[in-house]
Amino acid sequence: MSLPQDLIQAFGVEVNDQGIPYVPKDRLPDLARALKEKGFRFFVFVTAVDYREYLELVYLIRNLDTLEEAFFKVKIQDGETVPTLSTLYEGANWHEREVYDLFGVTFEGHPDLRRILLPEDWEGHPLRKDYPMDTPHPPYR
Amino acid sequence: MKWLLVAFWSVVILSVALLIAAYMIWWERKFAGRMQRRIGPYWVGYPHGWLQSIADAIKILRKEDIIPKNADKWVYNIAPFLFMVPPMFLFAVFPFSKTWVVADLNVGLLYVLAVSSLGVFGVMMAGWGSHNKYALLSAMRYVSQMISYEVPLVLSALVPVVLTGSMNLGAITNAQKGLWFALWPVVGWVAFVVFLLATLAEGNRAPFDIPEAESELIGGFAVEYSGWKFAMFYVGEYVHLLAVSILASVLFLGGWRGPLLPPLLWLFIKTVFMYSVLLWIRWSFVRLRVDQLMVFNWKVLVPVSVVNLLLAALWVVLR
Amino acid sequence: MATRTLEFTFDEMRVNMGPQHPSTHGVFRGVLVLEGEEIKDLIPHIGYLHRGVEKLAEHLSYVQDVPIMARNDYLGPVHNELVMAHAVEKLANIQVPERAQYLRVMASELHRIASHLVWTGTFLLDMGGALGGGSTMFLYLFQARESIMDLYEEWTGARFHPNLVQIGGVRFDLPAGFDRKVKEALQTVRNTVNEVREMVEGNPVFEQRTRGVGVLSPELAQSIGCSGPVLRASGVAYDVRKAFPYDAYDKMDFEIVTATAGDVRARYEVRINEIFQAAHIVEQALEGLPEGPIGAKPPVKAPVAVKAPKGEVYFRVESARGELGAYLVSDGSHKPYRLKLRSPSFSNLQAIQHLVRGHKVADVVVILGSLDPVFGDVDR
Amino acid sequence: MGVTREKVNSPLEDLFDVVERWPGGGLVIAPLEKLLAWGTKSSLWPLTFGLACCAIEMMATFASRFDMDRFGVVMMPSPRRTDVMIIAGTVTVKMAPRIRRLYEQMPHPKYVIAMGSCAISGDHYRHVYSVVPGVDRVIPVDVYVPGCPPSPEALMEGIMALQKKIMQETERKK
Repeated sequence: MSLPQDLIQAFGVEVNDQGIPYVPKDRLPDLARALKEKGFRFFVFVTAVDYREYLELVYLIRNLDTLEEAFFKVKIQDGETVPTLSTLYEGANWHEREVYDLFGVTFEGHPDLRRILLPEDWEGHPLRKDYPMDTPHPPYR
Repeated sequence: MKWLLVAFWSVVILSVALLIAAYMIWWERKFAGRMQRRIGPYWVGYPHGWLQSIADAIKILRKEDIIPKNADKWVYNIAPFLFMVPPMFLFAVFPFSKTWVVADLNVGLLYVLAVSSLGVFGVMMAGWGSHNKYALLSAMRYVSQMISYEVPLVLSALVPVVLTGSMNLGAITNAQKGLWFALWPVVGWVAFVVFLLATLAEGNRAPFDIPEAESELIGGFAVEYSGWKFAMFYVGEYVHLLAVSILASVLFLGGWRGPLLPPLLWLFIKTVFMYSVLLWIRWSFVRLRVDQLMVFNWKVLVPVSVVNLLLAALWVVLR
Repeated sequence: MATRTLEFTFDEMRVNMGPQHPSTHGVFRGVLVLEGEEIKDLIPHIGYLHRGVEKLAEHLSYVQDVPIMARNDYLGPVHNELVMAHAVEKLANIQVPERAQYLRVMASELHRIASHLVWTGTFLLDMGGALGGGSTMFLYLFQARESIMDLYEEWTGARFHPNLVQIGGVRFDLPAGFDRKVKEALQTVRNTVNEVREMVEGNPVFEQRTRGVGVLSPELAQSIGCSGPVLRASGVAYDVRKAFPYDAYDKMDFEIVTATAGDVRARYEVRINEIFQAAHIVEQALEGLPEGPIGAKPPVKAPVAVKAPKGEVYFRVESARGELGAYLVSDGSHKPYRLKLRSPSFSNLQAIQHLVRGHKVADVVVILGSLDPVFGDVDR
Repeated sequence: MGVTREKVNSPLEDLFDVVERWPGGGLVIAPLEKLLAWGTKSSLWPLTFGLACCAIEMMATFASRFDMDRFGVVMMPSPRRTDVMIIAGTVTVKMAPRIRRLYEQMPHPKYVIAMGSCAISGDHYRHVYSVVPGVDRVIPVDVYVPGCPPSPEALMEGIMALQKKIMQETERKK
């Protein structure tokens, strides 16, 4: 659960006391590009965690030749936008749409940012902590 | 009074044909069931679910008849008739025994080939009238397939004609007194196999059931039809199959000819055999794609059948 | 002589496929943009089976979450149970007894076989239609699957969702005389698969329909995040069981099945060979099965029995579809704070848009089938 | 919240209604209606339509070992030809309008079997934001088959129960 050491220094990554690297969000595309050049080509997932005061985006990209993993986070405030990775990694496309759908995080430069799992006319972002699980949705629920 | 007799026999043959078509469905389900290690219809009617097709017919007559709001009503309504009726006309010229032919036409085979291709109109109208994209796509596929496969079908059906020197189906049957055309060395074998393949395509059966392809086009051109109109498509297909099975046994398997048993029974046995062969192929192959189907037709079947026809003609000339 | 070229222009036609469609393997909806029979584009719509499992998991305790996860990937329930149990075990540092590890390997390989059997069957069904040769082979393979379902029924009492895995072990030990039945079932599976191979492989219709259709390059596959047989068919030898061994997989002797063509045919080949590999692993697990405890006995039923310390963990297992991962964030209570399931189907399915362009309508169902999406897994 | 079923007659049933009003017509119609019910019961064609886990068990029910073809039950791809809709799996808010539409596309007489606890009540997903707690909020249901998922034998019993119900419908009318 970390990043290659040289990238940590090159991109101003902060590492917290549990060893989790936090990437500044404006350096994210550059970091991803550097990772891809280093052989981290396998896109595993991106997701978000809602900590009520702030959101954390969690990225995991893997190098299939050496089986190294690049695991890093981006901390954002509510309403902030994040640069997309879907131009670099095709797989980020749907994952970012899912994060947009369930958390309401907007990805800048995403080619097709629509809701993916829920109907287009849905209100709210269900995986946020302030969204009650049994929200009614008439007429069927 | 002759026309009265003809009318009487027509009615008899048509009702028997419908009944046989119903039992062909049952036979197919049993046959497929056995191939697939299951039983097939069993509980509806004792023994072996012999009432199954009857129950299906009763149920389907009871169903509500839905006409889609945007359908072209006139075209939509007339299509099932145009699909089902032409194959029924075919029974007029089949020789069921030496004397038993409703209409003993001189150009019997020509009549058969001409009438059987009329079904295309019904399909195109169904596809167009339903106002459904799946139906339209399916109808387009069906028409292109029918028109293409007509060529090898006719070319291979001409081989018995060349060998006999007549287009009368009775005469063709009589010519097979010694040896069935299907057993004639090379010429007969090739013609029979090509005819079988073309028949499969004409009858819209796997591996050529591209128009009906459930996995792509849901139900084919009849996707919007319900109730008795769907039943007409469903039964029409089997009447068509029955007709081509009889035609194949007349052209290649010696028709009603055979020792000991009565002629009608011989024809019946041969027809059931032909039908079962068609089923056997259907239930063991996966489907071709539409472009591959055309390639197979124009690059394989048509050249082969042309060469075969030439060989047959050469043989007749040199004899 | 001057050559004349004829140019046809077709109007674009949009055909809606699904969510109810006989061959979308569930509730996938794709809008096909057609030019005649040729596909210009496919716009996928998913989410028709979005059951909010990730939200639900936050409201249930760790013990309750394990069986709920089984409902996601309903063709390989044990894999989902495993990934959840493993994530919690890793976080709470719970040791799993060795016998339980072997039983877990056995269960997940049995489900891999069952899942691949269903896949091969439905794949051939798509190709041959419900009224054609495809259904014959489908039914043969389903019959072979029944023998595995019987094993589960005897072992756990349930045919479909076995609820086998619990945190810290497995729930049920093997019944007496089980190894003989397993061997018989595996023999049935091998025979049936060989029979089907005989029927389809080399058959010109099948070869034409699958060779060169839906070619996925290894670069694109990695960038999309495809895993499992889809990735391995493109020539990348990545298998979680080898790369990050869990349970008793490091003691098993097996190969990573790969193919290089990356087309539908290669995916078929990889899955078919994996059935044999999986059967081989089951036999090894059965032979090497050590004696000993299998976990808490009687099984843990109290929801609050397991607590995990504050922290986060990512654990992955190889499900029948690829890398199934669970990213678990704990706040120190008996419930997860956040659970993200990295489902293989979700990533694999993204490839569909890249694969179908330029193919015919009939190829869509074949390509979609070859990706083996399970919509409980895609939509979660 | 209940959903009601509107009755639509087929042409044949319209004819029956007319005949029934004639003196002595009832005597003719009663056995005929029984025959129709027998026909319907003996050839129930379900829609090829699965939602989730239960769909796999539904497929198993139609496969060789259990073989619903014995009872005349065969899958049909187009809703226009079907009599029964087996709701096999969890119904979500996004899927519910589509299910409603499929139901409306089926011709009368039509029946619905809710297969599995998700279709019956939403099961353990019933409190989740995107799940419809029970398909009977969307379309009327005739037979409920419980289980998660129901074993093939259970689904078979459900179909038998539906057959019984169809036969009883004619008796109640008299």
